[in-house]
Amino acid sequence: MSAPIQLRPDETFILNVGPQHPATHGVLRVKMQMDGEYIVKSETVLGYVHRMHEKMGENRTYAQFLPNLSRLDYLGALGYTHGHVLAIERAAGIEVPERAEYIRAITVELNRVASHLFWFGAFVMDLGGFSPLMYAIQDREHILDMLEAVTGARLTYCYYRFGGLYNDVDDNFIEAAKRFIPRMRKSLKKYDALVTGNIIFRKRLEGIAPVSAEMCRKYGATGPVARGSGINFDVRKNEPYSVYPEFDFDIPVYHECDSLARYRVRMDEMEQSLRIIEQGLEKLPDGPFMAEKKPKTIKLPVGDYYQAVETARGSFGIRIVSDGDKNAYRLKLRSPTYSNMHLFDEACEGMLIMDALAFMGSLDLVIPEIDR
Amino acid sequence: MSLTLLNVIVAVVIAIAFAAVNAAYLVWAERRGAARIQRRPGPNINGPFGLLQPPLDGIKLMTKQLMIPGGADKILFMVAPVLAMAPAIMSFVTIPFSAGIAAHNMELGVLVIFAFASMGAMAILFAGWGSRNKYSVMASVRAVSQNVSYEIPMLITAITVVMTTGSMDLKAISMAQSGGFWHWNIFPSLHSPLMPISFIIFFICSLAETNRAPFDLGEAESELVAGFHTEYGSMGFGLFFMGEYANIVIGASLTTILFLGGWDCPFGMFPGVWWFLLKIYLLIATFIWIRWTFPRTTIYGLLNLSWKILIPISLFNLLLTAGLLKVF
Amino acid sequence: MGGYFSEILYGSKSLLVGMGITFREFFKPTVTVQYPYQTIKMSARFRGHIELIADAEGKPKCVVCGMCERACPSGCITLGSTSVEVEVDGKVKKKKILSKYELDFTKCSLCGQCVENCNFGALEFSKEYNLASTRKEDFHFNLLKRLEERNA
Amino acid sequence: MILETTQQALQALFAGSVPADGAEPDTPRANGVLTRDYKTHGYHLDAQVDADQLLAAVTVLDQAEFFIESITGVDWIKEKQMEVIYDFSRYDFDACRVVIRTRIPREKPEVPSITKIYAGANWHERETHDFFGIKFAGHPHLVPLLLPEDADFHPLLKDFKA
Repeated sequence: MSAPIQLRPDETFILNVGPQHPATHGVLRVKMQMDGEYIVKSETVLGYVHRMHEKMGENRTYAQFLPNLSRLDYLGALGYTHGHVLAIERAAGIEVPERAEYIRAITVELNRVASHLFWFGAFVMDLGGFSPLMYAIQDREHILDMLEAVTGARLTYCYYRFGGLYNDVDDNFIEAAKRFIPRMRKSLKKYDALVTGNIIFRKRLEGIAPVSAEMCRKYGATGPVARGSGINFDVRKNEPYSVYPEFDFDIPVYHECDSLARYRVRMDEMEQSLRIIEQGLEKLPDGPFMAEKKPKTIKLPVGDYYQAVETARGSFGIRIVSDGDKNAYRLKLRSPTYSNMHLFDEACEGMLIMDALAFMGSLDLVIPEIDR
Repeated sequence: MSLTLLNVIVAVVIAIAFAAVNAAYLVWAERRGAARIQRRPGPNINGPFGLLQPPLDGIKLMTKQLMIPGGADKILFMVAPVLAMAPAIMSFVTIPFSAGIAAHNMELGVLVIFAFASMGAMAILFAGWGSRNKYSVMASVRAVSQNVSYEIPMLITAITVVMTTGSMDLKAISMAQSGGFWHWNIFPSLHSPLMPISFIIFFICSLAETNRAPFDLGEAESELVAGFHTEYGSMGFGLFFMGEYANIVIGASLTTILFLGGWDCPFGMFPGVWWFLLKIYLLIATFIWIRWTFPRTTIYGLLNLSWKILIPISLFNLLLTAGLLKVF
Repeated sequence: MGGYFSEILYGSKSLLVGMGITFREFFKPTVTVQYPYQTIKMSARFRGHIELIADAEGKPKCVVCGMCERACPSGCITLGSTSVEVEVDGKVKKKKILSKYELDFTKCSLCGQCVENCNFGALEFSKEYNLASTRKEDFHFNLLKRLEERNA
Repeated sequence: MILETTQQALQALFAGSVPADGAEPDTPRANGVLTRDYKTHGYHLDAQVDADQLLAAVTVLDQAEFFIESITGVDWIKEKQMEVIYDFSRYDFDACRVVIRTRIPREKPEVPSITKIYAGANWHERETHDFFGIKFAGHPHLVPLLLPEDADFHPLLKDFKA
């Protein structure tokens, strides 16, 4: 619980971790009351990169809001745009051609691998190992090159459109993706030997920062954080959307509840994403990439609509309250890291600062996404 | 009298020059090595292979303003960087580079180096306390407890070597190992069959004593910002940096003398200073290689390693060696 | 006790495995691009800032319909037009001609809505990506002027 | 399965009559539980409750092991009302998304805080307070979260002018 912290005469002191701190990956600030190296209490202070995307959603038309979504989570942007277009398509009843959905699934999964790769590197760097970051970035670079050739951007993609895609994929992309999969599998083996097996790494994470399943539920944690606590929850399986029911993939779940479990979930997820990409490339149907019947200006019928998607960080939800106009009456973005980060304050009490910062790394924070 | 004084001055100047050049170019080597491991070129713009980078960095550091944070303990803040560099240079005085090259050979060389090495912890403590920064204080407390707990196994292993040689004179220890690599202390002998393990313990301890990764808890840049030198800029930071690398050279030299036969050639031919330098730079390359491979340990993991693994094993080794020396 | 030694053994082995990997990486070629000295070619679909497309006569294809201006989420496009009288099939008609096309690149989020909404194919993405300046005025592009410069 | 039991449990809160299932209600609609078409709306159950029934409704969901997705507000300026929307879901393959909404007068927007039941509601409620000025009675630390510490404006109100 985050009650205000006051200086107390009990030999504790306040440590400001952030807003500029190497471990907070952006501008997050955590006020920690410390007893030596132990954390007595912590309070997270948010809002340093708050940009009020929700208000922009009310002022812009649905199509104009598209570029905003990719500014939420710059590492896994496609997942968020996917949520938005699915919500609009659901509400407006637009049929999406199958090819478009397959390409969406392939690109989202590629983006998920890219996001996890960067998290992997940054996480190991939080623990003091620098080289894995560089290896991860090298692999991620291949993905970004592929996505750039298709979408025209490297991070802040604006690729999906209501009813389809901005552009079709070409054979070069398919070839490159096919070449990428075995290369990535080889890299995953390397990471396993270099990092996962490393005794120092394991000692730092095993049994550290337990987050119980009950705590996840109370805070609404989703994604790898919940799956590391033994909760079998993935929106792709629980509420299948897009073409995910067509794919054969598993949801990695670990029951140890510690930082290592969260790490392993993400590492296993990369392999599962590769499986999805592989199947998607195989099954990719021919056809149009854009719906033929589509209103010129999107206006949603009165009512409210919710769409959840599984992004790299967890379940992202978008709630659109429409009054029938061409822009939303209210647009709520439910960002997964917001809930995941929330449990940090309670979970880190009594922890050593170095474990707490490793724990923070294992939550996979992207601050613009928390602050929106 | 005046000749001795001149001797001392020349020796100190050479030691300082050696330490400074080594420190500067080890930074370059570290950056190039790290870059190669990470498949990038590293510093390559200034001069051939970026060889002009260290002097340019030095000029940059020296032209920067020396900032003292408000409320800092000025004396401690200023003394700490000097204290980090000075003992490292002093230690060079007693290291024999070859049979003839030593600034001043002492009978108790091992003891002198350990005495100076323990002053390094003081520099970190002063820096952390003096700069009035919570991160710095935490880092310095960590670094001191680390140095204290790693000096013990390091000393015990050094004593094991001293016992088998029967001398604390670094030159004598080196001489005792001459005549081919099978004479070196790293290989098990009749008197101390656990010598390879001693070598590994000593190597780990010298990593920890010099605050190198994976034991760089005093810096711990992802947790404690930059640790004890968070508040230092300009040449104050430069001195800490040079001190760290000078300490690495000392650690590598000591390991070479105690375990790898000093200036002895592995095949019993052409002993000389080149062999000594080759050995210490190989050891330093291993230091760099290790740093860019592993993540950092935790403070309790580090203390556990020392108290639960290194100290018992090195004590056992000491007792075994003592017993075998008595028997044979 | 057995656990104690097996952990030491396992730990040492894992450390050696890791060092083996970095050792192998050491001898592999570098993969970086030396940026200011080398540059890479942007892919065909790269979305840079927008540029006007010229017709056969070198005049902009733009007919000043204002679709791009309205579609832009950030309002960074300003159009200006003058009307001239032209003779088409013997009749005198009024026609709008583009007199000003300003792009405020400081606000642009490179979403490409303008290009997509253009029904006349008058806009394209530039492949330029080395855009850097210390003054924000440098990013108020006059696209008409840029088109003339390209034509020249 | 869970859909029916939750619906019954929530229904029990309303002693009175309930509008017919699936019918699009007139605005403002009466309190009660509706099932929604998941395909178009994206959630299954939609319960509108009074502000003083809120804690009871949330307790029902807590006992059914729902997790909290989000809390948000809507400013219905024409009706002079504020709406607080609570989203809940379950870690289950039997998907069931429940929306609980409560309407409060715009002049005095106050609802009880559910932080005692769901600790994770803390930030969501603070955020809603930031954006709409809705007071959550019983919240332990209702200060601006995403807005600056001294913010006294509520940007998502429809009459907010920057």
